[in-house]
Amino acid sequence: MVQTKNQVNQDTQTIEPQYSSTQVQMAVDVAGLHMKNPVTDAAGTFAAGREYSQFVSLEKLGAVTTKSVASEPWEGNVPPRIAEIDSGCINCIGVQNPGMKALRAGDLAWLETQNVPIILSVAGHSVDEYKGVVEYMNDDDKINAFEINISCPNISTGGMSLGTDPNEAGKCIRAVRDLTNKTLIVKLTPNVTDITVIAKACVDAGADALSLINSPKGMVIDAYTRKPKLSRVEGGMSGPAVKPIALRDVWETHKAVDVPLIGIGGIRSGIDAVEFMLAGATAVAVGSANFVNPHATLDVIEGIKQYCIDQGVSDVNDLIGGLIC
Amino acid sequence: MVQTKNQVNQDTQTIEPQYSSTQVQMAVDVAGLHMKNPVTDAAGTFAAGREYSQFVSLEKLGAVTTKSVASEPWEGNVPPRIAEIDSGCINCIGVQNPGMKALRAGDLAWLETQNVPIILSVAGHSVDEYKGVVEYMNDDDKINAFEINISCPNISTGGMSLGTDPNEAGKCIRAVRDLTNKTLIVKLTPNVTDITVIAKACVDAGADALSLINSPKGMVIDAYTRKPKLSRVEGGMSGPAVKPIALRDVWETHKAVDVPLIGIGGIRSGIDAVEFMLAGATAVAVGSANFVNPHATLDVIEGIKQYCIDQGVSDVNDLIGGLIC
Amino acid sequence: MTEEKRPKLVNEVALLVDNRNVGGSWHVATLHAPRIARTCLPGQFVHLRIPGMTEHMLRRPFTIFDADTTRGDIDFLYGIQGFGTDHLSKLEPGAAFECEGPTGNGWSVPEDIKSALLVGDGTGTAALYLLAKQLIKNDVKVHLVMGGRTKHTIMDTARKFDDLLDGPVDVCTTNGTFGFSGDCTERAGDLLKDHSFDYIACSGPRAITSKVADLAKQANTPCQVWLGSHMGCGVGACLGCVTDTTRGRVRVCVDGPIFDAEEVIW
Amino acid sequence: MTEEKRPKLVNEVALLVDNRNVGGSWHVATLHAPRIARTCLPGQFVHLRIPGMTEHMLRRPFTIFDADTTRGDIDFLYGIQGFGTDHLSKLEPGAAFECEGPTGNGWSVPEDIKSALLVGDGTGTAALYLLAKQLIKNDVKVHLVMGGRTKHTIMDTARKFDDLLDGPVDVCTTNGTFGFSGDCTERAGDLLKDHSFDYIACSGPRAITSKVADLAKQANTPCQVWLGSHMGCGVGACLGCVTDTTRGRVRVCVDGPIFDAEEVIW
Ligand SMILES: Cc1cc2nc3c(=O)[nH]c(=O)nc-3n(C[C@H](O)[C@H](O)[C@H](O)COP(=O)(O)OP(=O)(O)OC[C@H]3O[C@@H](n4cnc5c(N)ncnc54)[C@H](O)[C@@H]3O)c2cc1C
Ligand SMILES: Cc1cc2nc3c(=O)[nH]c(=O)nc-3n(C[C@H](O)[C@H](O)[C@H](O)COP(=O)(O)OP(=O)(O)OC[C@H]3O[C@@H](n4cnc5c(N)ncnc54)[C@H](O)[C@@H]3O)c2cc1C
Ligand SMILES: Cc1cc2nc3c(=O)[nH]c(=O)nc-3n(C[C@H](O)[C@H](O)[C@H](O)COP(=O)(O)O)c2cc1C
Ligand SMILES: Cc1cc2nc3c(=O)[nH]c(=O)nc-3n(C[C@H](O)[C@H](O)[C@H](O)COP(=O)(O)O)c2cc1C
Ligand code: FES
Ligand code: FES
Repeated sequence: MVQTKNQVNQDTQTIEPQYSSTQVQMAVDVAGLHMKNPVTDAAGTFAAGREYSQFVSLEKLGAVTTKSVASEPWEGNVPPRIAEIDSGCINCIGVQNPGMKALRAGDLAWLETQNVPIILSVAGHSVDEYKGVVEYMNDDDKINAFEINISCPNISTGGMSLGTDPNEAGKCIRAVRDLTNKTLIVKLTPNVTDITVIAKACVDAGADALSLINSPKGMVIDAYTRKPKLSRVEGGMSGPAVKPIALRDVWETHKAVDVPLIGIGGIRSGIDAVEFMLAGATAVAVGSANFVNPHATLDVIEGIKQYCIDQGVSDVNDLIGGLIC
Repeated sequence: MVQTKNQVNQDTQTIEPQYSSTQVQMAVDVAGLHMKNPVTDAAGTFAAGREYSQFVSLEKLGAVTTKSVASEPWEGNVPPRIAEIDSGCINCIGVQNPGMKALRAGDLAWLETQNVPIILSVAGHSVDEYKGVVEYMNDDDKINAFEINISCPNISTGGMSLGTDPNEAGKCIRAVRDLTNKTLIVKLTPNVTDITVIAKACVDAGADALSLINSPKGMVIDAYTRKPKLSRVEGGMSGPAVKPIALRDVWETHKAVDVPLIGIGGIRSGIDAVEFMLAGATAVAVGSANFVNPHATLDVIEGIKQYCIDQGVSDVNDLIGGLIC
Repeated sequence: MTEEKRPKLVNEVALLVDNRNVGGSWHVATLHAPRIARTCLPGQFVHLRIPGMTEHMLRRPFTIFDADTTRGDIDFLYGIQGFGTDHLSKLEPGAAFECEGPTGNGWSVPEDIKSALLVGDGTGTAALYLLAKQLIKNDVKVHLVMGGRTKHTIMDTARKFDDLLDGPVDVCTTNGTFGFSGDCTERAGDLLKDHSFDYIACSGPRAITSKVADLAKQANTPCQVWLGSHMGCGVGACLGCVTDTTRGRVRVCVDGPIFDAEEVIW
Repeated sequence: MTEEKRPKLVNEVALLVDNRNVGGSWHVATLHAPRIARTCLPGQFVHLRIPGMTEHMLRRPFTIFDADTTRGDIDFLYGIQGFGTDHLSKLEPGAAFECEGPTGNGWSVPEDIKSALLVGDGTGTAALYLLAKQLIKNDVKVHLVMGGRTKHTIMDTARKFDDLLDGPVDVCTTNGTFGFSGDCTERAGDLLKDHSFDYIACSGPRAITSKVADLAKQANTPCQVWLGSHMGCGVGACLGCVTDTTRGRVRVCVDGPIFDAEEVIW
């Protein structure tokens, strides 16, 4: 189903995506964040791009979204941290990250040489910690947007616990809004009764855009050892299994608020991405599909373009919210 | 992965599951509902058993759970009502049912001749409608338990809207509790921020047992027609894709309340069922797996038994809540 | 057809005997499914668990095109539509299917008719072959109109009908590459101006069957139609496949797929 | 091995050349993956997208057992563990894999050593073959201890090492059907009482590698161990595969899979 036209170099048998250059207007604007095409990676699946730059020219992406970073280093949860589920995977990484200072000195500095817009994903255990990161990073002109991750299912305080309460979420977003003029994206969790309530609270608090979804909570058990397959017992699900949940959340949120959305969840092909755009997303992020196919981001870009060519769509923006129902 | 030892009859090539009769104590008790093994079907996937009796001797099941029935006939949603998702399906049936009177006169009367415990699933748009069904059916001695479906994602009032609010849910369950001494099971939706809050409200209101999960909400889009694949736009997901969500909800609920649980969601093999029992379920229900494999219920029973034999478990009750973590 | 009189529904392991391309994306698959082959009625279908596509969980329904009771084989005619039919088209003889069937009600031809008009569109035409066979056996004069997009796809099927009906059938292609240029309802309409029939049967997409139902009504001729629907269980239990009729919202898989044109709410 | 000096990581289409059972559930698969075969270092692995199991989405990691630089082939040795390896064992020559590699750091043998003790358990022994080859080439005297459950499974692998090392290797089986009766750590312990080595390398489950690390510490000998982990990306991006070391919680896929025994926090 993936809309690639990978060409196998006969000499080397290495897969190098070769794409046509037919014209479709692919650029989108996420509340001031200008993306040359609607595709970024999903935070935490792509680190700061360095590893995948072995397979993908980062400058071809609409933006690179970094792994969430906190004010101090976090070591995350103990292994095992990842397991397979039907049509997806489940993880309890717990936002292991080197802390904002080490990130800035290291992989972020590298990424800033790559000629691609940067979305810095921000994690925290408390409002103060989120503020700390935004404050520290705000003077970095190479960062185009902050994505506030109030939706990680794998940490005990902050993260999802903040993102499931509209008051708490609002407080947090208002606090970081006051600190920055960069595009402020808030990443939402699907683990709520009504995602539009949180979405509205975040927009009211000053969010410029929303990204969704982070991982639905789940659990996997090994019947033979009688143990959970993840150290933290529960984890966050990702991959095609969660795509219908994500599409629905994007659609509901699209109807409820008036800011651009970044659609995330199980996207592995251009057609998947188009579905998210029809449901109301302005851009999309590719997550665990990268693990399966290291060129997934490029394949999604080309798949969208191919769909537009086939369907006579000259501007990708015409897809946004174009669902007929 | 399915633990069957189906024997293919050489003459007819028809699949007739042939199972060994090694001894494992398979009976479980769901708050007074005695089941000869922990397996029933999931409401709405098995009608009242008549159709699947062409493939399965119903008396081999722990119980038959009927399609949800309301006080009056409901015609449900317009087609298309079902579509495929990765590792599952999604539906917006909307509890089409002939109403309690026609059911009682027809398929229920038939089912009552089949020598199997009966769980009658009850739907409604309002507390009064739920009460109406329980009142009307309560004098039927062949019905062993009521399962109150306050979790259908595909109707506008009642159903899930009742099941996401602990006060509303409590009111509804208290009202039906007053009408019956039969085992009262409440079926919960996963579409909430914290399922244990609803679970506790239902137990406090008099529920004897809980069944979970009903279908997570989702949406599927056809990129080419730009239309949703379901008439109602959104629908309820089922199948292996939702199993990790269901396992997690069972585990959380098991830790939160002290009543028997019926685990539901993506079960297609004995091993799946064992995972649910380890997470705290006393019994399990097999839903959309029946669509794929009309003997799925029997295969699950035999798979559980085989697991017990292999693992030296002499009583299936020893599995309940046996997760090591 | 009342449910009681139907052949027993079974789930048999069927081996793929042949899977040949017959033009365009159309294929004819032959399955060794003796219990179904020996009992099925015209218009019934099978509900197939196609091997090797577990994440595409649901079974796929296909009309029984032809049945060889001696060998115990059934044929079905399919076009590549999405993942399942594409995957199916790549399977080789020996592949094992779980095959539920024979499913559905089949055609109910009025007694003592002398002539019948059968109208088929696309792969839907497959539902008319065993019907035509049965009608001929009963000395009913059969006129078949078959429609499709291009010559390429429908040639093989048209020939099979030619052989059965002992003469060229009426073929229509919307791109004009073969037979009448236009869709099969136009040709059927023309025919009905000059000829009268005792029974009309139509199988194809709803856009086609509804037009033929109209034509039949105008001609005051008893008409039955085949209706498709997205299916879950295929046995009548899930209520996924319903369609609206004067009898209410009924299941296509077991209350259909054949309906009296008059009872359908279009 | 610093990342900069490593061979380039590629994702190449690799065709299955051979897939033979070598006893019990063990198989040796040969993939035509020339870019990887010609550049890989001992101890590196490939991250394979196994065809035909899309709902089992993740890639599977396998150590490069042997590499034929002339043909451009790599071998890996695997046991059937779960769905993926079972499915893999049924694939036939010609099957096409997306094969990422060569991945990981590989062994870092101290310079100027004269003798080395290699201890392998189960399929983990595969990680020692290219290492042994390299050591022999550098005139290092290599002693291999290989452990497994039964004669049946390990015979073929033991013979391959016999051929390479030009003499019978120390084989241990826990069920006593072949060689020493017991696990490979017992045999290694016995050896270390009487002999000294300049370097110890161990590959196998953590229960084995941790014991050998202990033995090495007692013998005051430099030791490296191979560590496994459940992987997501296999390229260092997801942080799924970490293990605790004195350097912190590091990634097994790119910071390992080979670690100095001393830095591992067991
Ligand atoms: C009673 C009946 C008999 C049929 N007989 C034939 C036949 O003889 N030849 C033939 O070519 N086709 C027939 N069809 C249609 C055929 O079932 C679909 O083309 C096929 O299921 C598509 O599967 P897919 O995986 O290729 O498509 P996908 O779009 O990938 O399928 C996804 C899901 O949608 C369902 N679906 C998709 N298209 C249809 C459709 N048109 N009708 C019903 N369900 C659909 C599939 O069954 C599956 O559940 C019949 C349908 C019905 C209901
Ligand atoms: C660097 C590395 C090299 C390896 N080399 C070899 C080798 O040469 N030969 C060999 O037989 N095995 C090797 N393994 C283990 C091998 O990867 C697993 O046996 C295999 O992934 C199991 O897949 P499955 O689908 O059969 O099992 P399943 O249990 O169905 O797999 C489900 C998931 O768990 C993961 N998983 C399961 N078992 C393991 C395991 N033991 N280690 C890591 N991940 C696991 C799978 O990769 C998959 O993501 C290696 C593992 C690592 C990390
Ligand atoms: C291994 C892994 C690590 C992740 N880490 C983060 C993170 O640090 N911050 C974040 O906002 N989301 C994180 N996510 C969630 C993803 O960004 C994404 O929302 C989710 O995986 C769904 O998308 P997918 O189905 O395309 O993977 C992580 C997901 C995975 C699989
Ligand atoms: C077609 C269909 C119809 C359903 N109808 C009902 C229903 O009437 N009442 C109910 O409580 N649940 C209903 N459900 C939900 C199932 O009982 C079950 O909770 C859900 O499908 C998850 O289980 P599964 O993954 O095993 O299918 C229905 C599910 C499906 C797929
Ligand atoms: S497909 Fe389930 S009732 Fe027809
Ligand atoms: S597997 Fe992703 S970092 Fe190692």
